[in-house]
Amino acid sequence: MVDLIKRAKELIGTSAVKVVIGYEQGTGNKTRAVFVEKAEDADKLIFDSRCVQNLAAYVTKKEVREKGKMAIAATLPVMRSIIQLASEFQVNDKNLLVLGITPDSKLVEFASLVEVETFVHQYQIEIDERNREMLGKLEKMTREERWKFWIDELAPCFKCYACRAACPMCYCHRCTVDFNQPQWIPVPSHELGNLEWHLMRAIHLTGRCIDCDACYNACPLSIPINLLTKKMLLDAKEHFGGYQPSLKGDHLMSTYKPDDKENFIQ
Amino acid sequence: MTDNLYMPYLMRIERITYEAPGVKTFMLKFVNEADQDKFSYKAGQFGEYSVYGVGESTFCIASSPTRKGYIECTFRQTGKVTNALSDCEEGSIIGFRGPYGNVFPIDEWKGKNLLFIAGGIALPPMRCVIWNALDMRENFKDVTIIYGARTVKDLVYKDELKDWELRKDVKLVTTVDPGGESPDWRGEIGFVPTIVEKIAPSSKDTIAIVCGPPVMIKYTFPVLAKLGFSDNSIYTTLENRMKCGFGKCGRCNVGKVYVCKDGPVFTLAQLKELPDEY
Amino acid sequence: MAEFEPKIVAFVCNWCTYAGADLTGTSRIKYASNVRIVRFPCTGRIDYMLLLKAFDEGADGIIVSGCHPNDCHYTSGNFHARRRWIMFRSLCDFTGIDTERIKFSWVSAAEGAKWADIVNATVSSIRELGPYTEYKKVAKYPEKEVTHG
Amino acid sequence: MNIDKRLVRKDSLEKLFDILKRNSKTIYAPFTKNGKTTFRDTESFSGISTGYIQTSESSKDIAFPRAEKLLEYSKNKEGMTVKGIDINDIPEVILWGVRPCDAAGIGELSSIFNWDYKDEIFNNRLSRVTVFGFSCNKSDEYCFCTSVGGNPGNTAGSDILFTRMGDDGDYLAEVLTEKGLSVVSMATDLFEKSETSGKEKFLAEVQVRFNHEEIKERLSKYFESKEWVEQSMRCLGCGACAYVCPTCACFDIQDEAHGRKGSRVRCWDSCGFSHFTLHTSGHNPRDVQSARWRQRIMHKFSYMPERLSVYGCTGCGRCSRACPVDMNILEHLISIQEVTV
Repeated sequence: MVDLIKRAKELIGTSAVKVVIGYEQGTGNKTRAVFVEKAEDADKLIFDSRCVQNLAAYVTKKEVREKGKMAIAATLPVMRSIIQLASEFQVNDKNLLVLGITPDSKLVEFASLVEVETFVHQYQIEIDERNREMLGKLEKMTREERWKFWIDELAPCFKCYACRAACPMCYCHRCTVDFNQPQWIPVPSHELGNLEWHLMRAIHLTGRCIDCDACYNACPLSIPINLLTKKMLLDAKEHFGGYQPSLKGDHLMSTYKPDDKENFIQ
Repeated sequence: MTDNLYMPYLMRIERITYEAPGVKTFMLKFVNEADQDKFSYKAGQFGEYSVYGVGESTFCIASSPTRKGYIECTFRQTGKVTNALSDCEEGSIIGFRGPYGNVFPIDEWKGKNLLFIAGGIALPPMRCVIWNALDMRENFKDVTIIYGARTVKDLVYKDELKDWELRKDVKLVTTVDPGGESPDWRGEIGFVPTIVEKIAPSSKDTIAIVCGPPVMIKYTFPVLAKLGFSDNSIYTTLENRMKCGFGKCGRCNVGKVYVCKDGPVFTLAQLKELPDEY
Repeated sequence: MAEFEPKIVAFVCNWCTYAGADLTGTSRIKYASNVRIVRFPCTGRIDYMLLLKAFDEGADGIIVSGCHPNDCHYTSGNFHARRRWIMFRSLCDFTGIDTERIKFSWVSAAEGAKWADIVNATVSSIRELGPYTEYKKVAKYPEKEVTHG
Repeated sequence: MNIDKRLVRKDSLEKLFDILKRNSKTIYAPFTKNGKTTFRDTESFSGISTGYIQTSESSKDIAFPRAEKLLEYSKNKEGMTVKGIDINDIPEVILWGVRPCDAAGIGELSSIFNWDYKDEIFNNRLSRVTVFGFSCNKSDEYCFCTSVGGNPGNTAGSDILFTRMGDDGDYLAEVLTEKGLSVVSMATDLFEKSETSGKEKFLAEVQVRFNHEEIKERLSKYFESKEWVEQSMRCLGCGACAYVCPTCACFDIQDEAHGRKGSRVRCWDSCGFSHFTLHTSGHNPRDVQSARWRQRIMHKFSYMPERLSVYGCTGCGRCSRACPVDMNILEHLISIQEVTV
């Protein structure tokens, strides 16, 4: 991606930013994050369809932030994450510059997060066909079958928390699972510990998850935990008319409408 | 049962002493007398104390091995387990595994002067060796204890401090941080390193045992060096996070050293060999 | 075997439902005694994790109840709670947690009779469903019940 | 014990499986789900995966479970009853389809659990495991067993090592221990006497990529290197590498209570987590990711060899395969070897 390399060199050359977060060639056919701090290192930057890791996970990482102003090569999911993070006061125009990569792989630089937001809002968050099918299959099951499905799927989970680490929204310095007074979630990875951890994760991401699949891609055992957040996303859409990350910060789960509809409260 | 390294002894809390805000001392006795007979330890060692259903926590044995039949521990209420311990009453049963770790080489110190320097809640790990030394007092020359805390209230073992003060064979200097004194405070006012510098104990034939919060230790070592203490004559005891207590769980690993196995007692010379990860 | 007596935990707000339950008592309305009430300042404070903890600790059913919409002592706590319940319930349903065992209701301080009805209805429906063995199995809840004494 | 070499026909493996099952043996074998291969309690031979280069998870779970009960307690009016786990309850297990690098990891785990204090819970579990190793005939860019003293046909840790002779060939079975022999005695017909030797030509080729002695030597002077910061910048601090590792043994001890009863559980932990070393006071001896990454490498390639005389790595390459951000341990070790201190 020649444009990106050129722009990264300029930005670093003029000290407009201290670090450019982008992708480089990794092992074999993998790509991975790279932190470009010297203009000559910008040549490492690449971009192609393999670059799916959500780099927004790094903009809240202490060691990266300490470098100074960041620029980030951001695909659509990354931009969505950044807007959500900005609405939660984790990033702002002062510490982050977005080098957007459009769905047709063109570089667009945004002067401010407001422009990023405008760009992001052109696109709806859509759940792909394969996952829609999977969700449909689950919905057709009986409750008991679904329970068995999830207990089985979550059984291999050993709680490495790669899903949490890879998620840009899981930036809490101290996660609920790390609290021990009280001990909300059992620490060991047994059926209960795994179930409660993943339920907790899904709830905490409701209205914040932008469906980038970073959690699923990070899972070393490929457990389909992204189905949980996808379901939350769809149901939120059904009940509250959907959501888009927005700088206004009216987060789905920290707001309400007096006429929210439900049919189960007696 | 002996095969299970993780099986604690059952201990009954015989007496609870309130030491300072949030700080308590438990006197513990073995529920099974047979355990008591098997059990022995030396000054400097530590154990894993547990409240069943809550978890285990690591602290030193604060009583001297010369006092038989019980052990004591002193802890500050800070985390999950120490909070639960703090809720225990006299008569409650808790778990104890140990003793673990190395010891203060008190026999090697015979014939020398002893200088104890402690800050805040770090007097307990030193109390075992202080009493151990005082119970064989004739083996040592001068014994000096410099102890400081943030405020007068935060001084622990207040009764024992009085004892030591009255003893002719112990020189006790207590100090509190500036602003921490009470109207009737007769001790020193100032940070521990400053007071050490002021008292200026002789380094000749003297072993210094230092224990306290990291910042106190950091500023005390240079003072001791200035007074002529060699790195081999300064001892301290480290407190790293631990789970197992016997070199398996990996938490207290600093360089190639396991604090639970190779420590907790180190000389300054040994500390200088370690990476700064404690 | 003795008839199954469901264990039910009720999470209620201080201002409406707790007062309502109080009224049930002072009005001498008799109702099922299977419920252990946990009082909260507001339904907005009733974290979904608490409901899961109740199941962990052997509850067979749960009642969550607070002020009617627009009656919240803190203006909007129950509106916030309602949103969360909607999402939590849909997550429970999706993961196969039995939503029949979690009853939500609005009970005001004046509705002593309604509280009795809710409790009675919940107890009888949970009695029909039987003990929540699915969750207890996962939680490794001791088979022999632990008695406090 | 002398190595006893036998020939096992390719279609005899299934017969062996059935005989073991008839003798009511529990068999853990590789099983693929969601595209990932892990060890599972397996009832049928047809479900066993083959053709994997490496299972996604190591087999250490069998001897060192991710969560295991250490003791149970109950409080009552008279006081307290505490019962340690009964080691006789630990089931006998056959581990089927273990790669040599995993089998070698068992020895390294054992060194950790037996230097100084002997962890009898671990030892008893291990003593009840019979390991069926399967040599590797394929490898990938992550494999580096030969750089840490192993090889694709390494017998260390296996009770019987099977090497397939050719893509569709029969198996050479090396019976290595008494435990292995007792399996053979259950199915003597299937283990034919054999003069076959020279399994090497059927093994995968894994090049030596670095010299571990040299790495150890260099690491002792490498603590302050800036390289750690650079390498770990993209590390997100999850525990995937530690949890898939056949030799990582760090653990946590947790109490789990239900009313007046409960248990104490040992469960896996990882030095990569920021809370691993966090003191209650708030002080954290390793408070940046670079220090934690350094600990991982140093522990495996410097501290363990110095203290326990074994390396904490068998070159299975799992951590690199599992890493969500492509932290490639081999690449980093090579760079440590190349960088001038």
